[in-house]
Amino acid sequence: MTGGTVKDVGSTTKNKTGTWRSERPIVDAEKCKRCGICVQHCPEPCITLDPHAVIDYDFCKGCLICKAVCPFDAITSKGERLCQTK
Amino acid sequence: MTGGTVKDVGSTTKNKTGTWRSERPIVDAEKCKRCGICVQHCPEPCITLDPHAVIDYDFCKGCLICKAVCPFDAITSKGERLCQTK
Amino acid sequence: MTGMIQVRIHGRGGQGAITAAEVLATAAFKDGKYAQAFGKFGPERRGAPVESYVRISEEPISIMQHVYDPDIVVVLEPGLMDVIDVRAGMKGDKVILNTDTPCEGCVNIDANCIAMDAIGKAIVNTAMLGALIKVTGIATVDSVAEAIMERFPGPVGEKNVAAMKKTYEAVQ
Amino acid sequence: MTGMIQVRIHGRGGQGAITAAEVLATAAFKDGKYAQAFGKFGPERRGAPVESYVRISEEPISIMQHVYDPDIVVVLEPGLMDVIDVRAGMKGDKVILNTDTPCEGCVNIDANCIAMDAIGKAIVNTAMLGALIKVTGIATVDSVAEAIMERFPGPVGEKNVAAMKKTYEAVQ
Amino acid sequence: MPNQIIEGSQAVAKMVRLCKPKVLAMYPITPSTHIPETLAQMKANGELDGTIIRVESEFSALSACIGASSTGVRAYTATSSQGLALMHELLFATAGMRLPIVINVVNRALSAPLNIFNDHQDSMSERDSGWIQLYAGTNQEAVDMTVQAFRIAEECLLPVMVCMDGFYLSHTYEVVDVPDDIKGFLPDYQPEHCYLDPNKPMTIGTWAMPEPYMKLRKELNDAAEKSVGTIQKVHDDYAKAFGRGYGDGLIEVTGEGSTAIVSIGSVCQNIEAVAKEKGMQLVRVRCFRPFPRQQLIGALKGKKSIIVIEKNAALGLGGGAMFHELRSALKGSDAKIACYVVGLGGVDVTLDYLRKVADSADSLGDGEVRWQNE
Amino acid sequence: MPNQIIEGSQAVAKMVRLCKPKVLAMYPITPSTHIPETLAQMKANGELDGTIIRVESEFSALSACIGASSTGVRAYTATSSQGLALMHELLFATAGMRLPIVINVVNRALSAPLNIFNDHQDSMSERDSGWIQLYAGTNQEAVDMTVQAFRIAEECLLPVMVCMDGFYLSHTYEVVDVPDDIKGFLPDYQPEHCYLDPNKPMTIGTWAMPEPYMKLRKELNDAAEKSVGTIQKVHDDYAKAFGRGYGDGLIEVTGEGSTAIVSIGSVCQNIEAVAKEKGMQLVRVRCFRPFPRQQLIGALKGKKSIIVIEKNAALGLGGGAMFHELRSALKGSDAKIACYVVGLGGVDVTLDYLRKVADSADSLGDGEVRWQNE
Amino acid sequence: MSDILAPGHTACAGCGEIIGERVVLEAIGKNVVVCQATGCMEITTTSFPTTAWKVPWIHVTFENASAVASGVAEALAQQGKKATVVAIGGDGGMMDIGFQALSGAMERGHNILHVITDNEAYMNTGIQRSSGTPKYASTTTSPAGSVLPGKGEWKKDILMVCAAHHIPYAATASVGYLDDLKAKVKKAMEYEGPKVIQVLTPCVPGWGTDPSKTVSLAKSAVETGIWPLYEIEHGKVKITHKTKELRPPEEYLTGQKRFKHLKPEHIAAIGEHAKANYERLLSLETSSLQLF
Amino acid sequence: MSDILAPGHTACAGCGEIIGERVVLEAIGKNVVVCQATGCMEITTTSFPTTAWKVPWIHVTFENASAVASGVAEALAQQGKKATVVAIGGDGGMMDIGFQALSGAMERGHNILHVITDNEAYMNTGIQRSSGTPKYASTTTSPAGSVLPGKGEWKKDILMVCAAHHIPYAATASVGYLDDLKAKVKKAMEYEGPKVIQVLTPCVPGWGTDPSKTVSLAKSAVETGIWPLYEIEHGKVKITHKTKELRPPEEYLTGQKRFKHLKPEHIAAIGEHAKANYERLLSLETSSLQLF
Ligand SMILES: Cc1ncc(C[n+]2csc(CCOP(=O)(O)OP(=O)(O)O)c2C)c(N)n1
Ligand SMILES: Cc1ncc(C[n+]2csc(CCOP(=O)(O)OP(=O)(O)O)c2C)c(N)n1
Ligand code: SF4
Ligand code: SF4
Ligand code: SF4
Ligand code: SF4
Ligand code: SF4
Ligand code: SF4
Ligand SMILES: [Mg+2]
Ligand SMILES: [Mg+2]
Repeated sequence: MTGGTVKDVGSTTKNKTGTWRSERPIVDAEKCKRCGICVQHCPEPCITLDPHAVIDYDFCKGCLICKAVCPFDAITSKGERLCQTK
Repeated sequence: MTGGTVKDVGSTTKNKTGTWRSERPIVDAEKCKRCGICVQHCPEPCITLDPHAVIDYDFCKGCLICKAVCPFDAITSKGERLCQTK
Repeated sequence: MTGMIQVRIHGRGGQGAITAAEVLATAAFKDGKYAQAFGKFGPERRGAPVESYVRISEEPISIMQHVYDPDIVVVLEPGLMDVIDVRAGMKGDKVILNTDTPCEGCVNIDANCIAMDAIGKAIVNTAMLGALIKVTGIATVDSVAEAIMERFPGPVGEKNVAAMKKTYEAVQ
Repeated sequence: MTGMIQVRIHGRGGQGAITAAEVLATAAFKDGKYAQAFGKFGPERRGAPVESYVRISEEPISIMQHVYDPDIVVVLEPGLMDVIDVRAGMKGDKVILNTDTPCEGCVNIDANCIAMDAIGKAIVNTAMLGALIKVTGIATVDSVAEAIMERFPGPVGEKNVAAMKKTYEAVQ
Repeated sequence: MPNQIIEGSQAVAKMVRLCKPKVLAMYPITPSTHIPETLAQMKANGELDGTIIRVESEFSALSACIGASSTGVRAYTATSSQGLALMHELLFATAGMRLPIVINVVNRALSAPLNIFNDHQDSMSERDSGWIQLYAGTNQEAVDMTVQAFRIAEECLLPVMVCMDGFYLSHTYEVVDVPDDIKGFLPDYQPEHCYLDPNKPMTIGTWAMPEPYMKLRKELNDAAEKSVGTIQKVHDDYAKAFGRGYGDGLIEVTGEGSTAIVSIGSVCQNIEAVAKEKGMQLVRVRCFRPFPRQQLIGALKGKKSIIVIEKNAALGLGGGAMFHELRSALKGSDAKIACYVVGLGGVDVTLDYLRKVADSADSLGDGEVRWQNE
Repeated sequence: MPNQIIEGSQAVAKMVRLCKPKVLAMYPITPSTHIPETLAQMKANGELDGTIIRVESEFSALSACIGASSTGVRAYTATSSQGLALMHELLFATAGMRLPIVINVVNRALSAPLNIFNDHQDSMSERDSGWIQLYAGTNQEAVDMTVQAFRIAEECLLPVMVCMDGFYLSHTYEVVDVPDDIKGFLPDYQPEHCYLDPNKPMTIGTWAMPEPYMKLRKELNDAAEKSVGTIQKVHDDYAKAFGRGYGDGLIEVTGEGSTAIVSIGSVCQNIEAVAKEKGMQLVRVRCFRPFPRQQLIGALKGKKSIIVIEKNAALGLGGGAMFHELRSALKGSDAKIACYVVGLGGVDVTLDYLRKVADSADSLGDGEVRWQNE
Repeated sequence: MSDILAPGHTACAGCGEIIGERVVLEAIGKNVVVCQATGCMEITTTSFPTTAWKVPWIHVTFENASAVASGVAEALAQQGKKATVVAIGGDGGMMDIGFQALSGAMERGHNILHVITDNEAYMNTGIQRSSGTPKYASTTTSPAGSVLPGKGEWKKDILMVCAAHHIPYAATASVGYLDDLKAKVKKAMEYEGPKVIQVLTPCVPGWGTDPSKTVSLAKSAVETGIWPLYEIEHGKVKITHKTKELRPPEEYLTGQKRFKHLKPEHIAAIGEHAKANYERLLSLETSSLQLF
Repeated sequence: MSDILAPGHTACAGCGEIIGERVVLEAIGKNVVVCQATGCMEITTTSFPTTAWKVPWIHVTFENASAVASGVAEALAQQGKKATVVAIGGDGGMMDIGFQALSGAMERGHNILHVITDNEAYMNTGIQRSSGTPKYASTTTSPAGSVLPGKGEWKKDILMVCAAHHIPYAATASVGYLDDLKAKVKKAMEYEGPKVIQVLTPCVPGWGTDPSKTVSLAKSAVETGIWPLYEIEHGKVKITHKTKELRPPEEYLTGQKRFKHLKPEHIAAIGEHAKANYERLLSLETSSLQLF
């Protein structure tokens, strides 16, 4: 750790940024063609193709880029907290 | 003088760089066509057109650029100190 | 209310927790009090948990430290309850929470819905001030409304004021 | 010769006054002495008057200042006599001058001519060392020759050595 | 009650506008950024006269100020930390050229590791540069100091840093009085030694051989030492005009006691409260350069124990820079002088912690240094 | 008799070659330039292993060294004055990152006005940066220090500046011993904390929140203070191996007397001669950072009068930086401690002048500061 | 999961820059050393004692990524280690304060891939104007106000400036076209010497946009001609994404808070400028002239 | 006597740089403010308490002439004073250490004439390699030796780099062609905004030449195509001094000590490079394409 060096690479996984999320993307396994486009574009990145797109909600911040880029409309979303009056 | 500012502009004329000279350029007043080319090129600058090219030996360092650029071969030179055996 | 009141606001980057603190401080100032508002600044990006603080007092305030022992806590989003110990160090016991699923021991208010109605977006920072002042009386509705209008002149401010007032009324 | 000898060399930027000082110091070192050579450094351009210094001693030298009180002064160009007080601070009285028009009180030597003959250019810095050691005995011809060859290996060095030796012989 | 509630940075920016600098160079760095941002917004709204130059680095920020100041106008910039560090070479040049430039330094720790929070390492490590260094204790003082700085700078022909604590002051929204009008207090700048103007040519920024160099350095040194009087006079004038003063303008002494705490910056707010509780005296250093040696000797005469609390570390020397300078000033004294290095990189220096510091007074040895995180 | 007669810069360059830095970054500035020039000529002749990077500024020079050092190799540069000043921000970063880079600082005055001659303002004003600072008294010592510096740096994980006086040392051609072989003394650098390598990925140069920041600063501070021992040990090892030592490695005391002169750098050669004449003691500071407080206290115990002679001015503080640090260290002592600021911008500090300084000892008051050109 | 970057970093939801940086590094692979300038990418990934990076990575200051990379590249070469050395920074770090370091490294010819992740402002410090900020964009230091309509100058043409250093390869890219970006990175890696890639990376708070729009905006910038995709190989221009008809600038500008204040004349000026620029590039391409 | 510069300065006999600087300033006239970078021109003209300059003149440091000029230009404008503001420095001061200041000033668009007096090395400090040093030239930090033939890189193409900033005017010039130089200065002054002129100014000790040869060398550099005279107006190239047949490079290289060590293959390489460069410029001119 001398001088602020970090050898524990990839250790930000301790930080569960899924708590930041207010919108939740949801993959429709049926529709997913495993093209990987959402994987490439996810800023975190927290999507794996396993076997179809699987989102790690521990980290997903809910930006919904995946939903926007999916060419097969395989991703939908819903608010993490819905407003009951709506 | 505060902060090293100098208001006495052009005051390097106190420094007689003519003492640096080992070759002396000599203008042939007859040949000089007053074209001003030497004046423009003199690094000091220490040539005036008055009426023909006049060199201020107080400052001339003897580079002989004037001699080299004069289109009319109006400038010659000789060593400030000639070697007597030559 | 005597002495100095300390408020801590929990929110997420981008939700306007600091703005809310400043608006509240402005309102208190308008009420003739000394006030101080600031954030627990950090390199936080939108979405990350953030805190802001307000101190209000009849006397000039000369303390320069984070608020470790708030009298009142405001939480702009229920999700934070799981992530942050919002009661940490609390002297008082008033946690004012924006939520649709009431939480034990909190003053629960569904500010999202109110904001959606009044502003058209779930921006609750100013709205929550209505609940706060209703519960604590640390500033008046008028001064908060004025402070909001100063910060957001025009229609945006008006909508925020409306939301704030609604929250004020909605809270018990 | 006992104690420390101090030499000051006057020249112009580009004439090699510092090189001469270093060559002399090297020669003294070869003779088994301690020596120090340095210039009065400045932002001087070619043609501007410059000075260099040499100290030679049987003992280690630990002085760090310009030479203010030289035992010997060497002047690489007669024009400097008009511009500079070459005798300033002198303890000794030996001014060794490169000149074609002898100057009272100096050891006069026309090193230009010697250099023109030997080197083909009027570069007199090493040549003048011949006169210097002849007059003062502070280094031997052989060690100066060796020092010159080390600095300028090959034909250039040989020509300089030749000039130095000629000056050595020419001076009374 | 002061006339407004406002963020510290914005209050300072308002004062800067009143000072009418003709050129403002700006480069963003946390936590100073809100000052240029506020000024930029004023400019966009047609409320600021001066020209803003949005430079590509802090080196160019100060360079542009130097250029502008050399034409004989008021020039200003604000920065923090890495930005100030990048100006290092130019800080010495500015003072050497005797240009009355004013910088708001919003203090922040220096890298590495990178950290954006408050301590004083950035400006403390420029203490040799010939700049006058004023440190604000409150946002009110930051505002007041900023206008004072222009007058001091122009009367002394020395550049001035107005240091204010990052976040603690810059980002705190609080009750502050910003004057409406400072015209009577801050006259127009009448340049005498530097005014680049084709009608009166002069050469600025020469080089010098050893003797003239050392002569100019001596003049600079003398100007720096003499500025003590000007700083006090300007402070007093301001106090008279606006009804706000801070001690004698160089140091501010509050409370009584045989133990004195010497400190600097906004942490003095907390220290004052604790010192009161504990029956100690607080000596707040407002002007760190020139170092108010006489004033400190006077104020600390007869103390049994002195605790210096500072937010910088003189690495390899031990303790903070002020600690040693104070010890040097008080060499003759019998007081026990110890040092606490606190708040580096923004560690909060809380009332609770300061109480412990105060309570430790008796256990401290002369020359002892403790760190807050020890 | 030493083994060669050679210019100081060239002697140092020869030693640098022996130390086998893998990357050498170079930017010219008088009077340091002869060092990189000599190394460049070695490279052109196939006599130097390392890669020379001819950067476009000193900022990039140190940046390149940092990059290289972070891959786990030895990295080196040389600079002076404005060049060192331009590195200021990076000096702090280098120390914070704990990179064992070595710089030869060939000391020169700082602008303005511009001046190319020797004083110590450039490196003295970097005394907070966390670098170890060694100051050579002679060219022989500059050579010896340069190799010691690499070992110290690598054992302490701290960067080291080897300071040598511009012109006085760098441009003096004199008798010096340069070892042929230092292999036994300087082992290969075995990086433990920094080695950018795709096979062992790590992240270097992070940022830190307040608590971790202050923790890393404390570690750095402790490393700087602990380096005292390493510096002495390395010095002693070298003395054993090569037969040349300098006092205890931190300070060197010569002569006897109730008056001591404390100074630093090559001017100590002249001071030593004068001190001998006058029956005074010379305490030469060889290591200025870490500050050898204990050693100085020990050496100066019982002195009646101490004169600090230094080539830097702490503007607005009065006197030089070392003067105040020494006074702080000797706070308890009865000795009268005064300061002479000398040689700024290359003013020659002659034997004659130093005799006057010595003769003034009795007339000096405690805390008094005089300038050579007063 | 990515071999390069772990989640848990603190970039904003929807950050375009971290997409760009990761994709560049994924295209390179693990045999890399990354030299990062200060900026969002540093602050959001390396809070001591954690790091999101899985490849060797160094940050020193804001102004020296390319200079640090110079040292890294030569030190690796000295050790006989072969790895791609990347200098990477934002528009501020590479086009402004670190531009001299970049220019110097290009001039010296080190074998480095220099990457500009261009989000068109200093985002880490809260959206200030950089030389990469587009004309008329409102930032906190070039705000729109009652007398000024945002930034006053056109964006610095950094790609041409870099290409004019006679480097073998320079290209623009966009996180809206990741295949194009990856292909360019691969191409760049084939060249010895300095290479430059400038990637448009939208920023959610900086541009004032919805997080989900990041990628579509990066596409729209290209389609409107405001961000043409092209490369300059050994001095010759080639447009890598041709557009028959440029889309109207509104398509890109509308919905971005930084452009909210624009009047029609500003939008028209932006459109004309983009068109002229695109046509200039087209004509350079058509000429097949070697510019540098 | 010159209105601009007094004699008594300490530049070397035959210094080309001081010719260039004076002629530029004479072409501008007395209504000027000069912002100078550290270098020979500063050191030889302003030893306190004297100055050779007769026009307002400021020097601050080595790296900031153009940034200082930015402040001067805006401050004069604020005061309603109209004068030509010149930022001037050597190849080191403008192309290396002060290049970012220059780039920044160009980007911001200040009305400044930036002049590079290019003697192709750091002369003030004793002839060290700069980015302006020609390939194969021997300098003290890129010396010729038994394994290296002088500098390893081609000269930085600073003019194109500057022109790529989309400035209205950029030109090369030479003290061998003073009329061309003066005409370019006058032309530059007609444009608002940033202008750049790069003047070749031979250096007696730096190049190792006879003082009297300064001007003829500056001509020969042009005639051999090694220093083409051209300008870039609003992005279009024009060669201002055309040469039917380029003279062989030896004519220029021989007699310069810095090139003394060159082998025939080096000379050939220099010749080819010059030719290719000249032809590239010719083709750019012929195309009349707007490059930037
Ligand atoms: C010398 C210096 N000046 C200023 C800063 C403050 N600073 C850090 S990052 C940054 C902006 C980064 O902008 P950019 O390079 O565009 O990257 P982004 O944050 O947009 O990704 C600034 C101004 C600094 N760290 N160092
Ligand atoms: C920061 C900094 N680094 C280095 C120097 C030393 N220095 C002064 S002038 C100079 C070279 C100038 O070269 P150039 O700009 O080409 O001008 P020239 O002397 O050739 O006219 C150098 C390296 C300095 N003054 N400041
Ligand atoms: S983009 Fe859509 S189809 Fe492709 S992998 Fe993702 S979810 Fe599946
Ligand atoms: S919403 Fe955003 S963060 Fe979550 S999986 Fe989709 S792209 Fe990734
Ligand atoms: S010789 Fe040189 S200095 Fe003398 S007049 Fe001729 S050009 Fe001028
Ligand atoms: S160049 Fe020749 S002809 Fe022309 S003015 Fe000079 S001396 Fe006369
Ligand atoms: S501010 Fe912009 S660039 Fe920075 S993390 Fe957020 S989205 Fe990314
Ligand atoms: S070194 Fe060269 S540029 Fe400098 S004064 Fe001499 S000739 Fe001119
Ligand atoms: Mg950016
Ligand atoms: Mg040059």
